[in-house]
Amino acid sequence: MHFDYANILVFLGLGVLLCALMMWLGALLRPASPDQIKLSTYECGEEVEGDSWINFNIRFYVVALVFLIFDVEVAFIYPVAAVFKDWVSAGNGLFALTEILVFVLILLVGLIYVWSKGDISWVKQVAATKQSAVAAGQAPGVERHVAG
Amino acid sequence: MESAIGLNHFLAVGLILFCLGLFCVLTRRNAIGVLMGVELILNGANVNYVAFSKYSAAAVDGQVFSVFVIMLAAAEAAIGLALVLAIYRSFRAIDVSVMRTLRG
Amino acid sequence: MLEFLNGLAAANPEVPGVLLRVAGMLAFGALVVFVFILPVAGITSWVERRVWARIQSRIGPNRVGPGGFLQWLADGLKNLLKEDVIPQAVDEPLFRIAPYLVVAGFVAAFVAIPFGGSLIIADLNIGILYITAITSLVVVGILMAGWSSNNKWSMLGGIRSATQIISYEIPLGLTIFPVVLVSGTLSTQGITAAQGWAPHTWHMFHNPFLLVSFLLFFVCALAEGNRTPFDLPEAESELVAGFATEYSGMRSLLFFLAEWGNLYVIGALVATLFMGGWQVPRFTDDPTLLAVAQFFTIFLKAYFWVFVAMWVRATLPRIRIDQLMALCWKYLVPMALLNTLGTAFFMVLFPEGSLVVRIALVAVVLAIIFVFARRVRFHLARARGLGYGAV
Amino acid sequence: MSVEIEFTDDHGSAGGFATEEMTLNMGPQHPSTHGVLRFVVKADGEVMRRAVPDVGYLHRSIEKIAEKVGWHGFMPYTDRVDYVAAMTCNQAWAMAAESLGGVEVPRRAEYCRVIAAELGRICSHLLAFGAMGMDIGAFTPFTHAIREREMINDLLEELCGARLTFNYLRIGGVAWDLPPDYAHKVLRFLDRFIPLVDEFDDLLSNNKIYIERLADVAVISPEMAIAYNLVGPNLRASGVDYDLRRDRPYSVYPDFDFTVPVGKGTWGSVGDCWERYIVRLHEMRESAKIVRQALEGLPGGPVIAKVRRNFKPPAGEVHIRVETPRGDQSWYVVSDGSERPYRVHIRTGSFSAMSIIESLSNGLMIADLVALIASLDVVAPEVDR
Amino acid sequence: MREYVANVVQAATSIFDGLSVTFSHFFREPYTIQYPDRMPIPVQDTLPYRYRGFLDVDLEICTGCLACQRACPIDCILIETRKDKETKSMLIETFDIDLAKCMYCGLCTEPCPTGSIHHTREFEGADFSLESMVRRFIKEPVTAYKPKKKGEDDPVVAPILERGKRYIAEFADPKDDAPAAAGKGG
Amino acid sequence: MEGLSAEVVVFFFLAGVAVVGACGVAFATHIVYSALSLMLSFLGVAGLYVMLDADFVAGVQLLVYVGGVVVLTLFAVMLTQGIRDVKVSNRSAGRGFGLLTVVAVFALLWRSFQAAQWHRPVEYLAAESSTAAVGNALLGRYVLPFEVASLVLLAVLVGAVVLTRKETAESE
Amino acid sequence: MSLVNSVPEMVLTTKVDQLLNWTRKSSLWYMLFGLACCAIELMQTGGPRADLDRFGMAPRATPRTSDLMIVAGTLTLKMALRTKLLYEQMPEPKYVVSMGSCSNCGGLFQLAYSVCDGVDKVIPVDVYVPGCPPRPEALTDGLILLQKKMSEEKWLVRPSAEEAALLS
Amino acid sequence: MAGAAECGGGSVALVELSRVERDMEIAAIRRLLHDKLGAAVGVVEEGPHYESIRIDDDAVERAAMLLRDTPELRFDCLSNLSGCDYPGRGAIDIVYDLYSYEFDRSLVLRVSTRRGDPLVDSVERVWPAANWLEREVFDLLGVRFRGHSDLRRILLPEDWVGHPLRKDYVEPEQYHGISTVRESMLGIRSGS
Ligand code: SF4
Ligand code: SF4
Ligand code: SF4
Repeated sequence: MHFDYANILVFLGLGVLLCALMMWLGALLRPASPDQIKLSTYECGEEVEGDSWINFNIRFYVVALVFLIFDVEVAFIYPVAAVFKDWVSAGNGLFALTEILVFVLILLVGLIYVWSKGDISWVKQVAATKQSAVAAGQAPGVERHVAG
Repeated sequence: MESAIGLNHFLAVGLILFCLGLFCVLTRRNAIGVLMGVELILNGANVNYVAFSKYSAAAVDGQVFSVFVIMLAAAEAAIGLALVLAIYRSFRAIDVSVMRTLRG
Repeated sequence: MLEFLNGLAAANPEVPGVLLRVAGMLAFGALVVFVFILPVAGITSWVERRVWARIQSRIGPNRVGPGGFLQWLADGLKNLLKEDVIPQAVDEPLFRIAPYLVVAGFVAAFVAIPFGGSLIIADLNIGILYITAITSLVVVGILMAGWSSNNKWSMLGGIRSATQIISYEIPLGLTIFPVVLVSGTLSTQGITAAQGWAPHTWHMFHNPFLLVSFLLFFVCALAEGNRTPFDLPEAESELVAGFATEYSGMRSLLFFLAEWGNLYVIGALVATLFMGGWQVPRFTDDPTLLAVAQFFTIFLKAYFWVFVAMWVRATLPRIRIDQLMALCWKYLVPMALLNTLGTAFFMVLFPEGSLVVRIALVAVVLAIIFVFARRVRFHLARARGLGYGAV
Repeated sequence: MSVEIEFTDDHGSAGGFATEEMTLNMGPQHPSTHGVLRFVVKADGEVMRRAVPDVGYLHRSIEKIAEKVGWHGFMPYTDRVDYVAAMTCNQAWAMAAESLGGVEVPRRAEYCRVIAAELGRICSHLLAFGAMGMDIGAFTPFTHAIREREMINDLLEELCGARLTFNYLRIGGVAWDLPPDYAHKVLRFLDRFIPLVDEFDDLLSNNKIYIERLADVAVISPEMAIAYNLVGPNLRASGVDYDLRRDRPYSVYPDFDFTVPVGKGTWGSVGDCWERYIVRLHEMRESAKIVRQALEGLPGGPVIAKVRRNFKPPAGEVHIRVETPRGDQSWYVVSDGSERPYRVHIRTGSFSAMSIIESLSNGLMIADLVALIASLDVVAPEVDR
Repeated sequence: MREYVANVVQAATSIFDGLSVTFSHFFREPYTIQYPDRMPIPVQDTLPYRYRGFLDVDLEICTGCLACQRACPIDCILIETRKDKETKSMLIETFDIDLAKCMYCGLCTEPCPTGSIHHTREFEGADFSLESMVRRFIKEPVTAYKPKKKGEDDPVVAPILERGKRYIAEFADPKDDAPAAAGKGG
Repeated sequence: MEGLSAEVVVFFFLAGVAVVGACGVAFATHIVYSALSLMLSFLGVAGLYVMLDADFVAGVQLLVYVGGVVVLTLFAVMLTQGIRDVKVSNRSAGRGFGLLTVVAVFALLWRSFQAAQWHRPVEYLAAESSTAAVGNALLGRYVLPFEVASLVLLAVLVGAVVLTRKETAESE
Repeated sequence: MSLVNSVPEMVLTTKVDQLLNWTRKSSLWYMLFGLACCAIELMQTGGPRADLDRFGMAPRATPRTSDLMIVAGTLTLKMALRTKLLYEQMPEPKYVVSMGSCSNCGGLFQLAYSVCDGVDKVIPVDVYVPGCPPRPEALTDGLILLQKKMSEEKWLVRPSAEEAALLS
Repeated sequence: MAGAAECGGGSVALVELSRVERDMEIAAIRRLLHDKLGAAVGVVEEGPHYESIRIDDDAVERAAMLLRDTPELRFDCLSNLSGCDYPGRGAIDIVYDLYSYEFDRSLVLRVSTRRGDPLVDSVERVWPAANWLEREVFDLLGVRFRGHSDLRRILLPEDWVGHPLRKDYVEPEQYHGISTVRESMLGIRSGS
C-alpha cells in the first residue's frame, strides 16, 4: 500500500519538475528585456490607482466558512458510505440508513438556517429598482407613449 | 518485518510539531498566527493518535479519534477565525497584545 | 502497476528491488506525465478550438501541421519562448510558486485515475476521496496566483476562483456518495469493477437518484474545472484574464495546461464513476489486447465528456457569482444530499438492485436522446428550410 | 439560480469590515468596454458602489472637422460618427443639409435610403446582440451574429462599395441606384435571416442563465429614461412607446407598416437589461418588414436631385432628429451661407446612455456593469465623436 | 417551492434547447472563405463592381482638370500640371495618391469627366513602410488627354476611354454582366 | 532490507516537510507565508499518516486541513489586512520567553517519552484499507460521537456565521 | 543564462531559429485592441468568414500573453499614452500591425486636433495595412506579411558587427 | 403628425410640420414664461427653419423649471444642448432643444453669453441629461455652468489647453511630446 502512495509523491514531484523543466528550457531560449514600464502592473492601460492588497469582502469568507463545515461532514460520510453496502447485505441497512439520515438531516438544518438568514446569498441592492416597473404608467408626461 | 522506523520516530515528530505550535501560540501577536499555532498543536497530537493506533492493539480507535480531532480542529478554526474577525471588527486590529491592552 | 514491477523484480533478482521499483515508478510517472498528460492537454486545446469553430460556423486552426493538428505544439513552444515578465509589484516567491502548485495538484490527480483494468498508477484505497482532496492544492495555487500578482483583476479572479472551487467541492463530494454507496468502496478500480460493460450495468442506471447524481456531478465538475458556464475566474469580459492576468508566457500557459488537463480528469471521473469506466466485454484472453481495448474504452468515454464540456462551453453564457453560490448551496447541495439519502433508501429497498429500474432508466435516457435528435433536426430544417444555401 | 434575490440585511457593506473600497480601472483597453471606454469602478468585493464613466478616448473632433471640409466632403465623416450604423448618420447629415438648402429629395432615393438604413439597423442590432452574448460569456452567438453581418455587409457592399463606411448618401439623394437584381438578393437574405432570429431566441434569449443574468438588472424607469434623455431601444425597453420613425416621421417611413417593440417585463421588470436586449431583437424583425415593403413599393425615377457641387445653403440652423439603431440622434447644424458648415453638433444616443450609467451603478455587481454597458449598446465613437 | 422546481425545469429545458442549436451546427457547413490560398477564384473576383478598393488612374485619359484633387476632402491627391510652351498642351508632371491616408470614400471619382481616376477591386497593400503606399503614377510627364468632339479614334486610348465612360455610367447603374458578388454567402 | 531503507528515507523526507513547514509557521515574517508553510506541514503530516497505514485519515487531512482550514485561514488573512499591515503584525512578541517555555516543555515531554515503555506489539494492523474500518467504527461503536459530531458541526456553523454576521450588524 | 543572441551562426542554430520562428508565427496571439471603426473589421476578421483562428491566431485580453498588437482604429492623443503603456507591457517578442488609414498616418483625421497622426509616432510598427477600414482579407494579407517577416528573424545567432551597429 | 404621411420629401416635410406646430405654440409659451420671469425672457427669434425663445443666462434654470413643470407644457426631455461660438458678435450661444413626450412638441431656447467670460445657469437639476451635455460644452467651448455639480472636461484629457470649438482655436504643436502634425508624403502640408 505504501508503494501506491509513494506514487503520489512521485507525481507531485513530476508536476513540479514539469514546470521547472519548461521554465528552464524557456529561460535558455527566450529574450529578456525587463524595464520599468514593462514591469508595471497592468491596469487596462491606466496608471495603477490604489493597492490591490486590500481587505476583501466578507461574503467570500462566509462561503469558505460554510464550506469548511460541510467539508468535514463529507469527510465523515465517506467511510460510512463505503461500508453501507456491507451493512445492507448484512441486513442492517435500515439502521445504517437511519444513522446517515440523522446525520445528514442535522446538517441540512444548518444549511437551511444559513440559507434562510441570507448568509449564502450575495448582497444585492436592486430592491429599489423593483418598483420602477410599477410606476411605468404613472410617469408624468409619458402616458401618451407608455405601452399598455 | 521489523521496521527501522518505529513508534518513537512518529512521536518525536508529533512532539516537535507540538512544540513549534506552542511556540507560535506563545509568541505570535497576530491572532491568526496564534490560531495557526493551535492547528499545529492539534496536528502534533493527531500524529500521536494515529501512531498509537498503528502500534497498538486497538487499531482503529486511534484513527477514529484522529478523525474526530480533525473535525474539532476544523471547528476550532471556523470559530476561532470568526472570533478573530469579530475582534478585528471591534478593534481594527488583530494584534493579541493590543487586545490585552484594551481589556485592561 | 505494482504487480508488473513485482514481476520485474522477480525476474531480475540481481537488481535491488527498491531501486527497480523507484526507477519503475519514475519511469511510469514520467511516461504518463510527458506522453499522456502533456499531449492530451495540448491536443485538447486544439480540439476545443476546432469544436468551437465548427459550432461557430468557422473552421478553426488548420494551417499548422496536418489539419492544424500541430497547433498545440506551436502554441506551447511559442509560449516557451515568450519573455517571462515578473512585474515589480508582485510578491515574487509566491508569484513563482503558484503555477507549480496548480500543475502539481492537477498532475497528482492522475495517480488514481484508471486507464484500464491493470493500467493505473496506483489503485488507492481512498482513490476518489484522494482525487477530490488533492484539488485543494489547485485552490491554494490559484489563491496565491491571484493574491501575489498585486493586480486587482487577478485578486478578484483568484478569490472568485477559490470560492467557486471550494463551494463546488461540497456538492461534488455529495454526488459521489451514491456511487460509493452502491459500490461499497472508494477505490476507483473497485468502483469500476462494480459495474459491467453493458450500459444497463453502469452506475448511472442503478437507480433514478444516481442518474440525477450523474448530471449534478458533471455540473459540479465543470464548476471545479472553471469551465463555462462557471468560468467566472477568467471571465474575459469582466476580469480580463482573472488570476492569470499578470502571468505571461510559459507561466500563464501552465495554468491553461492545468485547465485543459483537468478537462480530461473530469471526463475520466465521469466515465469511471458512472459509465462503467474501462469495462469491456471479455472478447479475448490476451491481456495486452484487453488492456488496449480498456484503455481506448475509457479514453473515448472520457473524451466524449471532454467534448460535451467544450460543446457546453460554446453554448452557454456565464453565470454571476451570486447565482453561482445560490446554485451551489440552494440547488446542488440539497439535491445531492437528497440523492444520497434516496440511493441509500433504494438500496435498503432493493439490496440487489433492480433490473427493471435499470432498463427503464436506459429507456428514459434513450428517449431524451431521441427528443434531442428531433430538436436538432428541427433547427437544421429551420435554418435551411427556406431554400437559402447551406449554412 | 433563483429569481428572487434576497434583500435581507446588508452584511458587510457599511462600516469598516471588508469594506475597503477597491478602485478598479475598467478600460480603456478592456474586453468588454466596447471600444475605448473607461470606467473607474469603486467596488466592495464584487459589489460596486460607483462606476464613473470616463469617455473621450475616441474623441476625433468630427464636429470641428465639419467646419473645415465642406458640405459634401463631410459625408464620409458621418460614417465614422457611428460606424456600426453609418447609414443613419449619413441620412441625418443629408437631411440637415437638404433642409437647410431646401433640396427636394426624389422619392426613389428616399426608398433607397430607407432600405439601406434598415439593413444597417439590422446590422447594428446584430452586433449589439452578439456583443451582449459575448459579454455575458456566450461566444457563439457573437460569431453567428458576425456571420449574418457578413451577409448584410455583402449586400451593402454591392450597393455602395464599402462594408462599413458606406458614404452612400449624398445631399439630395443617394449616390447610386440599387444594382440589378438587388431586391431579389435582399429578399433571399431576409427569408433566411428571420428564421435565424428565432434560432437566436432558442440559443440565447430564452436561456435560463442568460435571463437570470439580465432580468431585473439595472432597471431604468420610464421617468428616469426620459430625464436622462435615453433614446431609441433603450427608451422603448423602459416602456415608453416612442419611435421617431412612427411618431415624428421623416423620409418615407409613413408608407410602411411596422410595429414598435416596447419593453413588457417578460422575465423581470420593464426597463431591465433583458428588455433592452429583446427590444433590439424584435426590431430586427420589424426592420426586415420595412425593407420588404420598401423593396416591393420601390417607385421609379431618379435617385438624386440636382445639387450644386459647390453647395452653399442659405444661412440658418436646423435641428434634425433621426432614429438610428441607438435611438434618436439629434443634429444641430448651423449654416452661415458659406461653403462650409458653421457649426455641427451631434447629440447621440450613446452619449445619453453613457451618462446614465453612473446613477445606475450603485449596488450592481461588476458582472452586471458589463451587462448594463452591453445592454445600452454603447458605441464609443458615438459617445466621443 | 413551485418556483424552485420551475427554475430547475426552465434551466434544464432551455439549456437542452441551446445545446440542440449548437449541436445542429455540426451538420452545417462552415462559412469560412479560406483566403488567401485555398480559394477557387481570387477574392477580387468575388467583389462587387462598385467595390471601392485602391484608386487607380488611367493617365491616357486624364484631362488634368484637377476635379478629383479638389473633391478630395483630405487632400490625398496631388496633381501638378504645366503648360508646355511648345506644344501648347498640358503636361501632367505629378499624379500622386496617398493610399495610406485615403479613406476610400469615392468622392474623387465622381467628378472625373473621363473616368480616369477610379476605384479598383484591389485591396492587398500591406507593407513595411508608409512611403510605399503613396502611388506615384507619373514617371515622366505625360500629356493631358483632350476629349475629342467626334469621339475617340486612337486605338490605344479608345478602349481605355470606353472603360472610363463605362465606369462612370455603370457605377451608378451596373449592367447584369458586371461582375457581382458572386460565390459568396453560399 | 532495501525496502526498509526506502522507508527511512521517505519518513525523514515527510517528517522534514512537516517540521520545516511548522518552522515556517512559527518563524515566517509574513503571515501569508506562514499560512502556506502550514499547508506544507499538513501535507507532510498527511504523508506520515499514510506511513502509519491510516490512509483514510490522510485523505481527510488533505480534504479538511489543506482544502479547508488553510483556505479559510488565507481568506481570513486577506480579509483582515492589507499586505503591509500583515508584515507588521506578524511580528512575534516575547520570543525569548516563548523559546524558554517551549524548550522547557519540550525537555519535559522528551524525557517522559524517553522514559515511557510503550507496549509495542510485534503484530500490527495489516496494511488494509482503513476506510472501511473507520466506517464500521462510526456506524457501530462510535455511533453516538458520530451523531454528536453532526450536532457540533451544526453548532459551529450557526455560531460562526452568527459571529461574523453579528459583528457586521452591530456597527451599523 | 540565455542563449539568445549569443551563438555563432551555423547550420544548427539556423535550424533552431527556423523552428523558433515557425512556432512564433504559427501562434500569433493578438491583443484585443480595437479603437474605432477598424475594430469592427477586426472582429469580422476573427469571425466566421475570415477566421483568423485558421492561422492559429487567437485574441487575448491582456498584453501579458499577447505577441501582437493590432492597432485597429483612430488613435487619439488621449489614448496614445495608454497605447504606449500597453505596448510596453507586452513581453518580447512583440509586433505591431497598424490597421487602417487612421493608425497608419491619421488618415482622414489628420484634420482633427485631438488625433495622433499615426501610431508610429508612439510605438514602432511592423506592418501597415492600408484601407479605411481594410476589409478582413486585407488584414489577413497584412498578417501573412508579418508572418513572412517573422520567419526571417534571427534569435540565437549573435548579430554581426555591422548588424549590431545598426541596431544600436 | 399625420401631415407628413403623403409627403415625399421627408426632411422638408419635417420642417413644415414643425412650422405648423410652432405657429400655434411658441408665442403662447413665450407669453407664459414672460409672465413669470419678466424681462429675462426675450423675444421669439425667427429663423428660416424654426424659432427660438431668447432667455437671459441667469434665468435659464428657472425657465427650464417652468417649462418642465407647467402642466400645459411638460417639456420633460432635454433633447439636445449645443453651443456655438460667434466671435463676430463676441458671444457664445447655447441652444436648448426641448421636447415634450406628452404633447409631442419641441421648443428651442437660446441663451447668449459673453465670449470673454461665458457663464450660464446649469439646468442639470432640471434635466439630468444636461450634466454631460453641459460638460461637453464646457470642454469644447469653455462655457461655465453655474451650479453644475461636476464641471470637468469630458472628451479631452484633463491637461488639455484651450477649447477647440472656439473659432479662434489654434491647435497646439504637440501633446506630451507627440507632435500633432504629420508631414504629408505628397508634399502638401495638410492638417490644420
Ligand atoms: S477616395 Fe476619398 S479620400 Fe481617397 S482620394 Fe478619393 S476623395 Fe480622397
Ligand atoms: S483623374 Fe479625372 S478628375 Fe482627376 S485630373 Fe484627371 S480627369 Fe480630372
Ligand atoms: S481607418 Fe477609417 S475605418 Fe479605420 S478607424 Fe480610421 S476612419 Fe475608421
